Amino acid sequence: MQEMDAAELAPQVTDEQNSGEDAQLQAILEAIVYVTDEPLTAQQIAAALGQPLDKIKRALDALVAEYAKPEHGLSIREVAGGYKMSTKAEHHEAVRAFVKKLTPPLKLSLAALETLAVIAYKQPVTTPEIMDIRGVQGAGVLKTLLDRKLIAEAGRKDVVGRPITYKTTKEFLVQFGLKDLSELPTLKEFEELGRLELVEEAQPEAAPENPPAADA
Amino acid sequence: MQEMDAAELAPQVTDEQNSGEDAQLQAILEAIVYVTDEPLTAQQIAAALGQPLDKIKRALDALVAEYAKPEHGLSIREVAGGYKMSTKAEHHEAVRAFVKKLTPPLKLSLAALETLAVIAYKQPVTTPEIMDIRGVQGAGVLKTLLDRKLIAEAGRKDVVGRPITYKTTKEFLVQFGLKDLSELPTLKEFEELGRLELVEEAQPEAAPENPPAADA
Amino acid sequence: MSSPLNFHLEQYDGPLDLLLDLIRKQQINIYDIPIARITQQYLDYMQKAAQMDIELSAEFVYMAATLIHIKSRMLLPRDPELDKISPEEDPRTELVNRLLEYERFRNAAEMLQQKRVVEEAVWSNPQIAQFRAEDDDPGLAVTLFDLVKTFQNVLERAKHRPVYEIDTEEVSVPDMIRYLRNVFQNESAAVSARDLFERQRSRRAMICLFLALLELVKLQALGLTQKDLFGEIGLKRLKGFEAVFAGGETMAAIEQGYN
Repeated sequence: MQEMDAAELAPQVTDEQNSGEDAQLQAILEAIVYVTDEPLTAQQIAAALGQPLDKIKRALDALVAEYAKPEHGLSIREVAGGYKMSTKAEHHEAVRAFVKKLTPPLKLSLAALETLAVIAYKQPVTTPEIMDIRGVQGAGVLKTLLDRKLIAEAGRKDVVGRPITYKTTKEFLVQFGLKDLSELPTLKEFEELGRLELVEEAQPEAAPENPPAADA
Repeated sequence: MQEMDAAELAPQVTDEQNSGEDAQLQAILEAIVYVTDEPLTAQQIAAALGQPLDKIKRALDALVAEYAKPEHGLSIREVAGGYKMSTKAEHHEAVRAFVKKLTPPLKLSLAALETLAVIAYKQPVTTPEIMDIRGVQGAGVLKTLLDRKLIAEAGRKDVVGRPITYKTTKEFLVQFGLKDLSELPTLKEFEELGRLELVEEAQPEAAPENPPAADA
Repeated sequence: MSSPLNFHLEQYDGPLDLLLDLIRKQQINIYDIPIARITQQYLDYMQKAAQMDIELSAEFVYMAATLIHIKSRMLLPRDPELDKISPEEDPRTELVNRLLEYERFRNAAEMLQQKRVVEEAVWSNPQIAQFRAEDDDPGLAVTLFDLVKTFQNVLERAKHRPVYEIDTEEVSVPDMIRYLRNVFQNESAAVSARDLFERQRSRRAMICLFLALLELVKLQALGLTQKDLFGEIGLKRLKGFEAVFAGGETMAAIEQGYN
């Protein structure tokens, strides 16, 4: 791996044809080990690539040695008789801490999404009303939505039992990139999309087989 | 990165404290880019690691350059404003055989791609505007594009009827391997017919031999 | 008259698509379109499509009218004197501009397609799952579009759900049994009995619900659960649930009994 600067200047072509080939094989092995989740044996790889086993083994060893260097945060190890890529254990803490800090996209279960959708379009709305529309019992997801500050209580409704009503919050607008609630697409607009879709689909790619008898 | 052999013998401790630190940072970045599923921006990484942005940027650049070398079958590319690791396209034949979780290809009709192109270049853009350019009624493909999260609603336009506008998403950049929208060629570059005339001014108008409407 | 020749006739996305193809294939100068010839070819295409029962959208017809209009304008002589004062714009200009505009986007679409070809030849294998906290909700990433789509789905489902008017006087025990069947069909977890009763809007409905519950508990379709003494009473689907509703007999018998 010493002549790499030269190789960089003229990729794929090195003075020594051999080392170019080696680099090529090593590159393929790197990609293969990367994409497979289960450890691959040298035999499997050799068979799939149609290459002699000892050549593959040598290249894999070189790959293992390369990734063992400290400037690599990944390692390729022999596990269960095969080769597998993973992050190095010494960086696990750093990676874990990093992943934790990532703000994940707004993710909701289907039940929560349904409830949120009903509240968004019907607010202010009570729990029985939500369950009625969804046709499902159990309002457990309300807590999830309240916890995530996507919905809030909006006073009580003046009917028997004075049930609490719910509305969406400012955080809801932020999460969905809305200036205000009037920006919510209306059902009519949504149905428009669906209707136009049918028009498009009704126009098949090939000529229709069975046209209505045109000129009788 | 020249003293790596020494470093290998005594990992984590190099003569030059500095380059050891660099190697350490680079290793962590490599592990992070390997692990994350969405392209992360240098800003996000810098913030999460509590490191100065320019230092992170330099290290990421070094990482990108390292993986660009031909002996690597993986590449780290700038996509959607962030960094993303993947296999290199030139090894696709060898790699394909080892990919288990083959995600179904994103099949888009030419109509859908056309609509996507209009949105990419004209965003934020309304349905009537899209249909106008394409000269076709029916924005049905919009639903497909929304379903695949390639486009998103982008607020309403302040004209009569307050129509919804659309924009492309980060997912669009990821799916099409674009660093950002500015990486798209200018529209002018797509003009063929106009340019054709400048070159072939003297082109005689040949008799209309075979218009595409073939013989019935 | 489904003709085997059908697929020889190219399909076009729209009139601009067709016009662009005619112009390109014949290497016509876009700035000097022989409008009579192109109009004729365009109409020929429409005619053939009609013969083959390929339905062309209204835009094709509209464009045909536009072409004929341009053609007639070009045939009419202009007063040369008037032209000196206010030279008339070439009647083709607007069409040419639309075609050029459309062409740009069509080529842009092809560029996007090529980019996809490259992206489909590379693979990523992120390992983030190993580093995510286990309590992370795997949920769905949600967009505004998902929100309206979901609401539409919910309403759609409600529309197809048999509706039992529970706030009218007519509600009966069999109605309530059907209602409960509906509730528990997709719900394997325990449901609060209080919630169920609170949803009823009339005394009669509550009584019918109560009788219906007794009936289903007796038939071992539903079971009662209570975590602790004086705790909330829950209702849960039992193994017998499917069997009770499987045939029509049970329901028929109940209907009989209450009518």
